[in-house]
Amino acid sequence: MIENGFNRRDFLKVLGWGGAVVALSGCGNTSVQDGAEIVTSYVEPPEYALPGIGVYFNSTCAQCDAGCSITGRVREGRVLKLEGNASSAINRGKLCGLGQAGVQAHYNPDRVREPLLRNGDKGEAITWDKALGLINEKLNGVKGDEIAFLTGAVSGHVKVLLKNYLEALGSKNHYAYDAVAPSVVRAANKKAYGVEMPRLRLDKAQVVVSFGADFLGAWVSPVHFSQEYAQFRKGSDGARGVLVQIESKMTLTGANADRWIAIRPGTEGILALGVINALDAAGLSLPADVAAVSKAYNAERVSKDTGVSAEQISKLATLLKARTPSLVIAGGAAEGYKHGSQNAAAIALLNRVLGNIGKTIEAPANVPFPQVAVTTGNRSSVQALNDSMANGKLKVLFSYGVNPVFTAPAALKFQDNLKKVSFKVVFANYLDETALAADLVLPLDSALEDWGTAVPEYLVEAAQLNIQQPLMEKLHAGTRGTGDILLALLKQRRANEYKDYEDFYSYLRSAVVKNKSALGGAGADDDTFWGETLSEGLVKLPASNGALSAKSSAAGLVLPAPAEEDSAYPLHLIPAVTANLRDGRHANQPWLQESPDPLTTIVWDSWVELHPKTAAKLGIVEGDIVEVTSRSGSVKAQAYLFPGIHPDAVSIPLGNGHTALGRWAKGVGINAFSLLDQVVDKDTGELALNETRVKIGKTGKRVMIVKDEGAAGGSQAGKKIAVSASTDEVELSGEV
Amino acid sequence: MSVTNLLENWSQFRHGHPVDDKPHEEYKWAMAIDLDACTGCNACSVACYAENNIPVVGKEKFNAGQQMHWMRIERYWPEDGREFADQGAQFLPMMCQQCEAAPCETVCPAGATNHTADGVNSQIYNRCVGSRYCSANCPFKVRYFNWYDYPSTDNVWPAEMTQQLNPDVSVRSKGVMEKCTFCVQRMTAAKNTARNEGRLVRDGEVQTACQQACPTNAISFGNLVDPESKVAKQWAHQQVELSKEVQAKDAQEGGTDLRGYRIMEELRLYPSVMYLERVRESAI
Amino acid sequence: MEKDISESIAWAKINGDVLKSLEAPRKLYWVILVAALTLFGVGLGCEVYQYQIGMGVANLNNPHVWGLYIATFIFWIGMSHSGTLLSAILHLMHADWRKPIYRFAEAMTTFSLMTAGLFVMVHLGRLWQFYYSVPYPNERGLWPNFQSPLLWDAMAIFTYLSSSVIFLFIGMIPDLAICRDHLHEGWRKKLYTILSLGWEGTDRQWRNFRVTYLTVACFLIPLAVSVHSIVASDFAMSQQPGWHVTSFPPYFVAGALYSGCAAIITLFIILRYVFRFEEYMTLPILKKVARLTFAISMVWTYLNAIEFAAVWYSHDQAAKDVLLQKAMGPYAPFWWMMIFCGSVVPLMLAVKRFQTNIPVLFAVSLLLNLGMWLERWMIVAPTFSHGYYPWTWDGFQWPSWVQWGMVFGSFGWFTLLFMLFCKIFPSVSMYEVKEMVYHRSLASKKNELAEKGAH
Amino acid sequence: MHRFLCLSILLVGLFANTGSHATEVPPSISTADDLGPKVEQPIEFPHDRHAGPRNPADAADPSVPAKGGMEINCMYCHTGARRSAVAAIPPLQKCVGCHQTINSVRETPRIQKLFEYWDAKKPVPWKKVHDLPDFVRFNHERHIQRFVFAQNKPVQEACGYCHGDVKTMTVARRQKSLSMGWCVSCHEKDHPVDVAATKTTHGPNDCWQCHK
Repeated sequence: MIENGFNRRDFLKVLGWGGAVVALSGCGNTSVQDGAEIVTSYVEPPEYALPGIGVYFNSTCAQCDAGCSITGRVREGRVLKLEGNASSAINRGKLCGLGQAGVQAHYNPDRVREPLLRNGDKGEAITWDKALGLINEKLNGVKGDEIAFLTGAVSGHVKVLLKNYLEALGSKNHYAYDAVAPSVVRAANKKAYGVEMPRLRLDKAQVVVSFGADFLGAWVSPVHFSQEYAQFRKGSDGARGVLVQIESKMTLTGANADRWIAIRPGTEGILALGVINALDAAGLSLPADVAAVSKAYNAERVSKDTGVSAEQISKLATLLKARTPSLVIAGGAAEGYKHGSQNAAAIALLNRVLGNIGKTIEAPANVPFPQVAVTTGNRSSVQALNDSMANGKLKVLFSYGVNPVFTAPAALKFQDNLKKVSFKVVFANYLDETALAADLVLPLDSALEDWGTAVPEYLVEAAQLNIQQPLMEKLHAGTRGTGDILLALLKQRRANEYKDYEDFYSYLRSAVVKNKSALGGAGADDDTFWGETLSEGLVKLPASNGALSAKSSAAGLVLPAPAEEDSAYPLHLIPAVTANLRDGRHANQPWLQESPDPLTTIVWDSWVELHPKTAAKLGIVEGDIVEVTSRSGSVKAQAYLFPGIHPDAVSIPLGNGHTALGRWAKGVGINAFSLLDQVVDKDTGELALNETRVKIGKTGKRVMIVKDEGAAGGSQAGKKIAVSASTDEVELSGEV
Repeated sequence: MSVTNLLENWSQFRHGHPVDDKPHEEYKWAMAIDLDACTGCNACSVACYAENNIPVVGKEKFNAGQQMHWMRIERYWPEDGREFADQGAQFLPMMCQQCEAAPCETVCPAGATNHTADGVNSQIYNRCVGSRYCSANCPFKVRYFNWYDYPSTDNVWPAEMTQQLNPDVSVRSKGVMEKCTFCVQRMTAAKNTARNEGRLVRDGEVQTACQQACPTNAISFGNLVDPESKVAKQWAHQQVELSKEVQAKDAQEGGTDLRGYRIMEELRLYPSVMYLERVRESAI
Repeated sequence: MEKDISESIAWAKINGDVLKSLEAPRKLYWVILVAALTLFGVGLGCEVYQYQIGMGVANLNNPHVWGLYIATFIFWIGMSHSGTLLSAILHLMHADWRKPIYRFAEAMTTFSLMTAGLFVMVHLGRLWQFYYSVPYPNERGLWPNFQSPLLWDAMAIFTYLSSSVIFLFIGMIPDLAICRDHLHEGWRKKLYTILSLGWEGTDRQWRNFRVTYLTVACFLIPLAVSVHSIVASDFAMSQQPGWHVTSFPPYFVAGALYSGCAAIITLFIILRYVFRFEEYMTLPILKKVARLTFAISMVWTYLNAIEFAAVWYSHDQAAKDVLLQKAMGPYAPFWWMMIFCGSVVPLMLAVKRFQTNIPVLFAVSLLLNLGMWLERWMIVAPTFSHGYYPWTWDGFQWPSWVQWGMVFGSFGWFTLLFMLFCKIFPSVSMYEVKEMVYHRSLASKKNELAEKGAH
Repeated sequence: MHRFLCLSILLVGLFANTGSHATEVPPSISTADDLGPKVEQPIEFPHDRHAGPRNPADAADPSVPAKGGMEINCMYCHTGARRSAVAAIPPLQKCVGCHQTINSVRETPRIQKLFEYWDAKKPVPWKKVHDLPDFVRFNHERHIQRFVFAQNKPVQEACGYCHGDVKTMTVARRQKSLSMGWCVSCHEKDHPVDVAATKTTHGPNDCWQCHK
């Protein structure tokens, strides 16, 4: 067991263990060698670390905000591979590809290794003392509201320190930004159920109807949902759950649906009301307020507006009526419009009508320590920040964990406005686009080197405090943990309060240990409790589940008619959030670039998805380089014909198109954020991701698309390779 | 291997047919992949890269068809000319099927690929001369050749990246063939522990990297000889037998209501991987 | 009847004419030699590059793991069959018109085998470990996989190569003695002295010589058949659609004889021109070779048709797909070209006028060889691009310049060896031509006598 | 003709005979000592002083150090051998642990060097002596469990199978060839499974056991 952090750091030392370390070039030398390699042994060995045997440490995955717990396999002091930590209810021992690639974020050769100060166009390496001193100096005489801190979603003790630091500076400007967050759905959920993110019990549902929520791919907590999805599919004794996905561009979840329904972009809410109408017709009694709204949405009208056949709608209604409980989820495809909130609200009504609230939609666990609970990111924050920068109100900006220069929609002109801030400090692992625009870059420890805690947004069963701890010693002497930096900055302001804490580790330890009785460690001595916490990798917080306040109401629901034809820009652009690249921060992890996109099997590039019908109309064939132009920008990329997209839409995946971020990201593909118009959801002010209209033109160039699928495309050529059967052909009960 | 060893254990090293020649005594590693659970998320494939020191070849070489993914996720579309893929796609994780009567084994001139007593198709990198005959004769084309010397290629494992390499797995240099090994390093480690304790490996004690990562538990892996193992139960329930080339499902006119099948059974390769059909709801 | 050879050539003239080919070469010879050397240099450069960087530079991939190397390998193995056909088979059949031309055909056998062997080597991913596939006693007690057709292949080729070298050498002994006796001092004299093994032309030596030559000839014929059958087994013993064909061995042997004959016509014409062998390599002989080639081409065409029919009427859908892919897919131009060159062009040889028309024959023979090379490529490549597994199908894998460089380099290497051989050893068998002239003059004398007697 | 027949029969016979001979009797594997080169170590560690016999029965025996050894069990220092694939070089702490209290040799140059490393908290850069190629998976644990624990062989004998007579060496030096043929020669033999030797079995014979 681990006694304390300092010794532990010692244990994490990397050993040279000759051939056992790196079996490079396994087929080179074929005979025994004497004295060619050096073996390094420990000076003082830890009890349990034996060369040649893997040791496992638990920590938390930092690749996305889902908060999966991980177990790192460490050998001779090097972390080799990440697995899921089975004791976490979120991922239950499983880990997605993105999480697996965490080691590549850690060992990435393009990490920033020392603090860099802008000197003209170059970054000049400076010492930490100088860097921190400089920040102190620049903050002198600056008013609190001239200082802003931009972060991603943030939780745990880093959040506490961050809050305290801003308080010490007298600033209230904390902007939490997440370019692809489900922020409209959160707001709609809050209205409908009283909570932003209720627990969605896929495992309990018989039918799941998802309006564009890619919960198996990139939405909220995909590993957890995948686990539940497996249970949902298995059902109890063969009663297999049915998944219906309604969206304009097929997501990974859509690809797994029993029925994938292509809908005209933006009409998701209309369809939801249409289904309610059909349920009414099928004999389900509706609450009066709902019936009042839904009666206008008869099958004929809905079918005309959405492009979904009346037969399909009635089939869906029949299914929903027959099999309960069901679960209806609103996701990215539904919320990304001017009327996104309305869409989401209409979809939430469906849950109410079907009586799912309380059955498959449950209240999430309360986090007993609100100061460590997550502050989720949204898109309106970056807009607000941009406004204040544009007005010249900001003098000092800190940025941590986000890359707004890359992800802010082109229409905001974020990069230009950023120049108006006189001193920009960026906490960075790599020199991304935002770090390159900074005046001072503070190099961070990787997630596998740093201490921290996190409370995930989507909680399962009980709330949990995830522990993030170093899995190995620092690769680079010049990097520092986020918490350590914040603590040092805080000490500049409130030296007295924090004088007891030598570093963030001691702060964290005392903060956790102080509350041990509330954390289930009553009676244990500090060291034991702390040791157990670290070895578990998480602390279950005492359970106190909140309640849902089902106040979903049809009143005030206004759904606009389907968007009119726009002759100049006839197509809807649907920027796709892919499981691997998300908002682009992972583009420099080669496993993710080389891992084919599940639906198109394209690697190392961006592409434009088009329905074959649309392509035929425009005379485009696969591999044509097309120019996609919106009112805000234009990009050129290869066209890919895709049977999973509405003919009125085109889709470009997000995440690629970096002009920085190191050798594996720079120059790969194009950046779809640079096309986005600044159109917002009316209720929440959130950027409407799918509201950008584009036109497509051929450039006359054609390339071979680099993808895994061969010349046969997705055809099995009549062979029995990937076989599927319909439910009436198979008997699932009794399966092992 | 020595001639005496080769002759005495011929039926172990080369199977013509799984049972007739020699039954597996202690272990027969096998897999079952439930396509209804598989979502095509690629976690298995990335886990495989991480576990097995698979080089990332980059765009140019990927374009040349020289990618090295031991486990690839294939994506098929319905082929009846419908306007939309309105029943989704069909994903299939494909890796070495560890055939009992493996066509690759018989043709290798150097004897670098053999059948182990555990019923797995071994690949001995250092014995490989690189004739690529095995790949030529593999119906699934799941063998991957080191067209370049990846350890010394730029940006494959630069600088600190080498520290991630798994010391239990060789890093392959140019000119050798490689493929899925069912994570032999994990099996060897588990067998070691078991032998020290004088027992056999228990079900669940050894997981392949893909199985361990799979978020939907679509992959199960274990010892087919042990009737209590999950994988053996799955095979038994689906009435898929290792040594048959026509399973109950296909033997019957119109099929049965079972889901288990192996790919290209008609070639009589007796693969060790059983797939379970993807299911689609007929009511919607 | 036309005369294969004039019966009035003096023996000394034969010696003189043939030995002249060993003297200081004409300019044309140098041109060919330098061209061959250049080509070989290019091929060598490509191999060095490929060896250093990896097989990837050849633009091979999964599933196209073999490419032109193996196709060209079969092509060269095929070429080697001509020598055996002319020396051994026709020898046993007492077709004595073969006598002026069999020597160079045999040399061709040897050199094309040596060329083919190179391709086995260059296609290996780890050339430096090639000995792992050779059975040799070692302390590890390891042996190659005797089940692998590739291993039989290596053995068959090696046996065939060594036997044909022996055959070539034995057949040359009396001629080497002539060379020895006609040359002045120098390294060549020493070489011939050693190689002629003290040949004096005694009765006993001639008797032993005849028996040995005959037995080696008998030994060689099954070898020749087996070597190409085994090369065919590389494919036929595999499980791939388009390869797993029972008729492959005879088909390969026929193809081999075919390309060999075509190559003989080509070299016949070149040698006749370069070394001025018009009196020995006469048009009537050329005509016979042309007719022989025509006959074999029809056999090949027939076997080809059988193969297609067998595939078509089998219920092997995968093999059928490959066949369709050949005829209609991206490889179609090459495949139809192969059919054209292999089955249509030889019809020209049926026309009497063309059978002695040297420019036409030269062009035809080149086309036939092109066709036969394409045939080998069309055996190897389409199966890779359209195998059992649709996911890995690809449209077309165009070989990189490295592959082409080595293919052309191999022609350079072959020509180089052949040209050197022609300068060092008599490329027309002097003693057998003498025999032939003698037999012809005897025959004509007999005829004369008979005619006289009749009167 | 019959002469030819005789000749060919003779030749074929000869070939077949040598062939079969070659397959049956592989070239002899050197099981005798195959001394590796001397390896310069940062500290010249005297294995004989640590592992050699305590009381030299015969002072004239050159294999026994004049002062006598300590008869320390190999696994006292190489602790990994019984529980890990690698035997492991002992950590510095282990050396110092004893040597702190052994004042008699405290001032010798070797021990001074040792303490220099210790004071600097730097590991000693030992050179690897028994360095198998990187594609070989050799597991100390299995061999020790098998021969020392299951079969009750003396430790030094069991280790000595591969490492030679280390107790007579100063700086360890490879004594066996450790080539594949050498490994296989032992794996092919039947060894008793336990002390009672009721059952014997040979080492694993499939390639994957040792090749990774």
